[in-house]
Amino acid sequence: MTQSIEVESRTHLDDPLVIGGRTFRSRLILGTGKYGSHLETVQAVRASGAEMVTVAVRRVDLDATHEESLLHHLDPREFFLLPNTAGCYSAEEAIRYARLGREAGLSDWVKLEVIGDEETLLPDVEALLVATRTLVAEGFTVLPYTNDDLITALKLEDAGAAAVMPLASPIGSGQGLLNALNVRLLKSRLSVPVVVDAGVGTASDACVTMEQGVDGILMNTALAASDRPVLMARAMRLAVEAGRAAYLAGRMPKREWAIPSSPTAGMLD
Amino acid sequence: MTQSIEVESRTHLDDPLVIGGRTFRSRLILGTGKYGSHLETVQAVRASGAEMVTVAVRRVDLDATHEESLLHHLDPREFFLLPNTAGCYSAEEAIRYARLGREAGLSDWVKLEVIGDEETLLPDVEALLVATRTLVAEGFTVLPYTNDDLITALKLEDAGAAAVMPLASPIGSGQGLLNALNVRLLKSRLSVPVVVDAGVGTASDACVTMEQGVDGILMNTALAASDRPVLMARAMRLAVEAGRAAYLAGRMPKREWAIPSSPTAGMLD
Amino acid sequence: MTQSIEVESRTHLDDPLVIGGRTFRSRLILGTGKYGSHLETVQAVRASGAEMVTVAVRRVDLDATHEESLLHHLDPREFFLLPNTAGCYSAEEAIRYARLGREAGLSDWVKLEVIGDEETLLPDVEALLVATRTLVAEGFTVLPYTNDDLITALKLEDAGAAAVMPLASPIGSGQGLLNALNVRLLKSRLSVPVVVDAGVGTASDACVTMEQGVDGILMNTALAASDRPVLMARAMRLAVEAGRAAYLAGRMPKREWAIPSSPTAGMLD
Amino acid sequence: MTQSIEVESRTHLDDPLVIGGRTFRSRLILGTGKYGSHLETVQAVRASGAEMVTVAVRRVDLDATHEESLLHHLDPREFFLLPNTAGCYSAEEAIRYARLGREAGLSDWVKLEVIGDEETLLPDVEALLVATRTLVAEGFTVLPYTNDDLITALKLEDAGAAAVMPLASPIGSGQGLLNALNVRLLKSRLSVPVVVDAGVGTASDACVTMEQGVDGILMNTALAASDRPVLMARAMRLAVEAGRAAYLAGRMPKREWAIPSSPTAGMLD
Amino acid sequence: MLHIDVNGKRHDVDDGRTVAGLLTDLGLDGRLVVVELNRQIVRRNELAQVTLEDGDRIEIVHFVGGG
Amino acid sequence: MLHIDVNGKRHDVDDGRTVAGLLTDLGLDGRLVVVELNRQIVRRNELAQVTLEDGDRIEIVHFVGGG
Amino acid sequence: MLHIDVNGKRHDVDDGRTVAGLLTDLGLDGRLVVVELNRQIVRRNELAQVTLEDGDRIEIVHFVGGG
Amino acid sequence: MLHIDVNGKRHDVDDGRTVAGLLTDLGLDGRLVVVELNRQIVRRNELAQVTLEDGDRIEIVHFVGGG
Repeated sequence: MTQSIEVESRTHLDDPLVIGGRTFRSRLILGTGKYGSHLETVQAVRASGAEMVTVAVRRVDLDATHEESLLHHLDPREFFLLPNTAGCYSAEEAIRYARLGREAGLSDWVKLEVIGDEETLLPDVEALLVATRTLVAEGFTVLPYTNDDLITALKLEDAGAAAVMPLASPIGSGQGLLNALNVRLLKSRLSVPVVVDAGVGTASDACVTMEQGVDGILMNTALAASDRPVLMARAMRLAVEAGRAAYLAGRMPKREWAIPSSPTAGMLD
Repeated sequence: MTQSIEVESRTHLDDPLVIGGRTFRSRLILGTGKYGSHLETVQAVRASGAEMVTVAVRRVDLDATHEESLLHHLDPREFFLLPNTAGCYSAEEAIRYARLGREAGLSDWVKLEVIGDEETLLPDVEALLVATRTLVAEGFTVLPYTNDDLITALKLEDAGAAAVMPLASPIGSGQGLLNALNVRLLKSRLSVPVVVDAGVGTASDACVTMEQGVDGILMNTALAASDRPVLMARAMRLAVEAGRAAYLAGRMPKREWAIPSSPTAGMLD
Repeated sequence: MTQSIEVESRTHLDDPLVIGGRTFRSRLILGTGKYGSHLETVQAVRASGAEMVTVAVRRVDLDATHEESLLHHLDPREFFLLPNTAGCYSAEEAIRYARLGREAGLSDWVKLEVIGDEETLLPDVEALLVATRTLVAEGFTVLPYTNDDLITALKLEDAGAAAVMPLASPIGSGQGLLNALNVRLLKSRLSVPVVVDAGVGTASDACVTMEQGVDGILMNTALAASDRPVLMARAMRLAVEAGRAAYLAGRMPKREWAIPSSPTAGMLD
Repeated sequence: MTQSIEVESRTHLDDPLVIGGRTFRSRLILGTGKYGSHLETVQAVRASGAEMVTVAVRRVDLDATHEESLLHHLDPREFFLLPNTAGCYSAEEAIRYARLGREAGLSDWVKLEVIGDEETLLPDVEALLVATRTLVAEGFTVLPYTNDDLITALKLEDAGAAAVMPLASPIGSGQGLLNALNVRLLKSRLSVPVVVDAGVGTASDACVTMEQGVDGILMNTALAASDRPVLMARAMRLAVEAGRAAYLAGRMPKREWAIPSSPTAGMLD
Repeated sequence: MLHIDVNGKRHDVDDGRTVAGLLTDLGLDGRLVVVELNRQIVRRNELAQVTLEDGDRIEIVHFVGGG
Repeated sequence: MLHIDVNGKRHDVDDGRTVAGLLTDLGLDGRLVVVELNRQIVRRNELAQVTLEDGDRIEIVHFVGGG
Repeated sequence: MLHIDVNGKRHDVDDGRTVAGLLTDLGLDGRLVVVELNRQIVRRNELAQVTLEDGDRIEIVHFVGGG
Repeated sequence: MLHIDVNGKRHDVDDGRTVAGLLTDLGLDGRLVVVELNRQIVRRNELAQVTLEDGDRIEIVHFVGGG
């Protein structure tokens, strides 16, 4: 009896993440690049609890006789695959990749990247807006990777983006959330979900990012470049849940001075 | 079959926390002060997964006709109760409270506090060393609350402390881990467990503290002064586990520039 | 003799700041808004050592019979006046204000602001690029206020901006340099001067900003909203010079452990 | 006329630093170890504006036929020399060095160090208190190097220390001010001057340290291990003055959102 | 009598009044302000040539403190 | 009648009353409290042996929530 | 014999070969790849209808791990 | 001949040599150094009075750069 009540109250702790009409219980989205093997990829995804994973669209390697397909390991019936346009440097190129990804027949979703610079992999927000508008008009569910600029984020929302995905810090840098104020700003002003994408380096980065109130986090290198990716995947699952719960619970106020935890009354003479 | 293998591998992820010969699966220790009710205290303790909780020694209030005992709610067979010497301002006073706590018959453990200043509740480390030596000689298992000074910590270890418990920031301040370097220093030089005690304000504070490699965290106000203590307790349980797992997994290196997560080869012409 | 050599070496410590062919000895640029009086404005400007100050273009208040002109206090022969387009929310509006400012006959320079949002005063970088291109084509020396996005900064440079002026944090927020990495990135990739504009709150913010290697800082509220603006102006002059000198001197490496400053040899028996 | 008034107002901006009855115009104290040469030492001291410099007491090297005395370069009539007890690991040893330093006949001042650990050079505060009490009783003016613990600082003051000198971070580490809260705490509770000693790495560290309200800073490695020590010395002079002025001026409040610097009224139709 | 708009407010001036004349009426120094007539800037050396017409919209601006 | 001090307050008990008896008078469960008599702890198994004397100072403590 | 370009490399196929036939030749599963012919996507249900012509530029892509 | 220890090294001096004499032998300026004899400081004005004895342990120190 107590058990069932507790289970019920647990399910009411938080609403699920809804993007583009699709519901996700996990607020963690995983990239699948740079793991040691397909097996490690899948183990990490499983340990992370992620339901949505990103994939890239690339040429089949015709010289590799028996290249095993990623889809043999990441069953699209178990995981929701989100094709990205990583490596695209113009709106046209990104649109081309998005269309190819959709043609695979899994969904009309795309993680839209239009990169502006090879060294930093920062987005070209002008081109990103152009590509977002085109793809939304073509019926895509567009999740654009962008920087942490509020004005661009508002325009992406206006352009029909299903979520806005600002970076925490550059892709693969592991610098963590460099500008928490900007991310809070975005969250406070957007109606669509805000998913922080890129830059998270370790569990506390994920935790502090979720504490800003954002709806989810997308990460890849923090797991793949960890010494033990599967264990780090588990750490990230816990950290995202921890940060979300702490956000919902409402933290204590910070104070400059101390306040005792034990009663000051009742001391002996 | 897979299930049992997974369970086994999980148990091998980490060694349990051992203090004074006693083993704890949870690395989170909870204070029990300042909750709204005994019921909330117990719910928070349960949600946190803590096995050890601190209690204070205070006069029975003879005017309260039916003061319900804390022990009715926190069954000593379920939780390991750790009496503290909170509110004591001299070695003598702390020793007196420690002896009274032991007389309750639950154990010979004491969370030893010797406060040096009412405003900041910072420890008087000279007196703390004196009290530690005395209590160790009397057979106590002493867990001293101290500041983040390595030299004092080494002396406490020499004096026979079963663990050393440096603060993250002042008691009840919620400022988080102000000096991560000092805590790493302590951990790298001590043989006994290092449990960070006081100052954690929210889940990411707990997570980042565990990522320094320490053995555990003791907290109270972060839960009790949260808007929803039981939910924050859950957040803290997850955060401590997340930080521990991330520490064990080994984080990716930080870089100033970006590294792509998707392959750079295989792009279309 | 030594004296003259030392003087000479001092003058070689640093090159002056050159923007749009104009040379400035001071790397501090001051806004002139929100001071208590014209007199305080001028005293603060003098104490800051700034040679360039920004001014806004606004309607003459026809109801104020004897409104004293700012130019009576800030002699354009002593200070280089930089008209801004503050308060403009479109490229067209900003261009209109820029033209009015130029018509005053002091110079063809403009601090170009195209604001994207009233609450945060963050720039609309799409419109900013449009306005920059137009004004550069009209012969203006354009100093655009922008966010800390490298890609936008590179496009502004391509568009002919004479300097690029990224924010440290929102205008008037006093949050300091929130994303030092981004500012270092901009500096490392741009050929035109990088002047951090907006967000500096106190002297250490200015100092740490200059230590990133940027060419100058533009500030206003940090002085005007200080308790003692003229003294804060002096603090800012010193802080900008200190940060610049430290950048040029090259800081010591950070280490986790200690290294003695006094010889370890020569101790007594 | 204006000139003289301004000069007068400048001198009233701040009171001089007074320690042990001695007045210093500069709030920067310099260590003299680890420079490339005696000449560089003196040039750096001159560029820093420091009036007080520390020196160590060491055996004369009898094998070095013509070892030039440091005092030939640092004239005690120009600079106030403060002997230290660096390298001492017990109260007895520190007291022995302090007496030797006094016997040189320059003053009865001592920068008292009692080191507790070779790797971190952190102070042994128990022994430091013992040595302070002894040396104060012998008539010394004692400036103890200590950690950032308030309780120890209060005891040092009670013991008669002429100033209390907490570290910012370990000696020679260049980590900057790791725990600003503790340093503010010390300053708010002590009557004797608080001089932050050790750990400052670059100009902004010095600036932000002074902004906490402390009375001065003692540094060495930040200059000696800079690429250009004399230029860094100048940076530090400016940074200390900047931080002091900003502290006295009173910084603007921080805000999460923006406030325009230019008038919102008077915009065109 | 002409009805014009100056800085957003209705203003009446005599027929044939020039922009320079308007500034004089308003007690403004033509060297310290810039004038826009129906969204076009009036160059300073043309202030005395341009005559106002009914319905003209005038903006007179100057520099104020700003950041 | 004895005048003793219990937890800082004056308290009167009959002559020959033991500490255990005092606890009973106060409605306290001896297994949940610890008693100090004149700064010396009274072991639980001695509560019924120790008789109170005039001027005794008694402290009766228990565990409460604390951090 | 036709000379076509597949994923950036010269490839020879027989006259009249369809895209589906090409995939078979290459040992690829048409359900796991997407084909672009001269910059136009070939829908999966048309793979067997479209015949290749000399000089055609073919891109055959699939999903790989990416972030 | 006396065998003494100066700054940790064996040193031989003539019988009856004073500390001041030793400093002269070593080419040191008595105003720039401080001397400890068997753990006792020798005041500067006593340097010429104190004669050395066999087995004496001398420390001669001065100021060097330090932080």
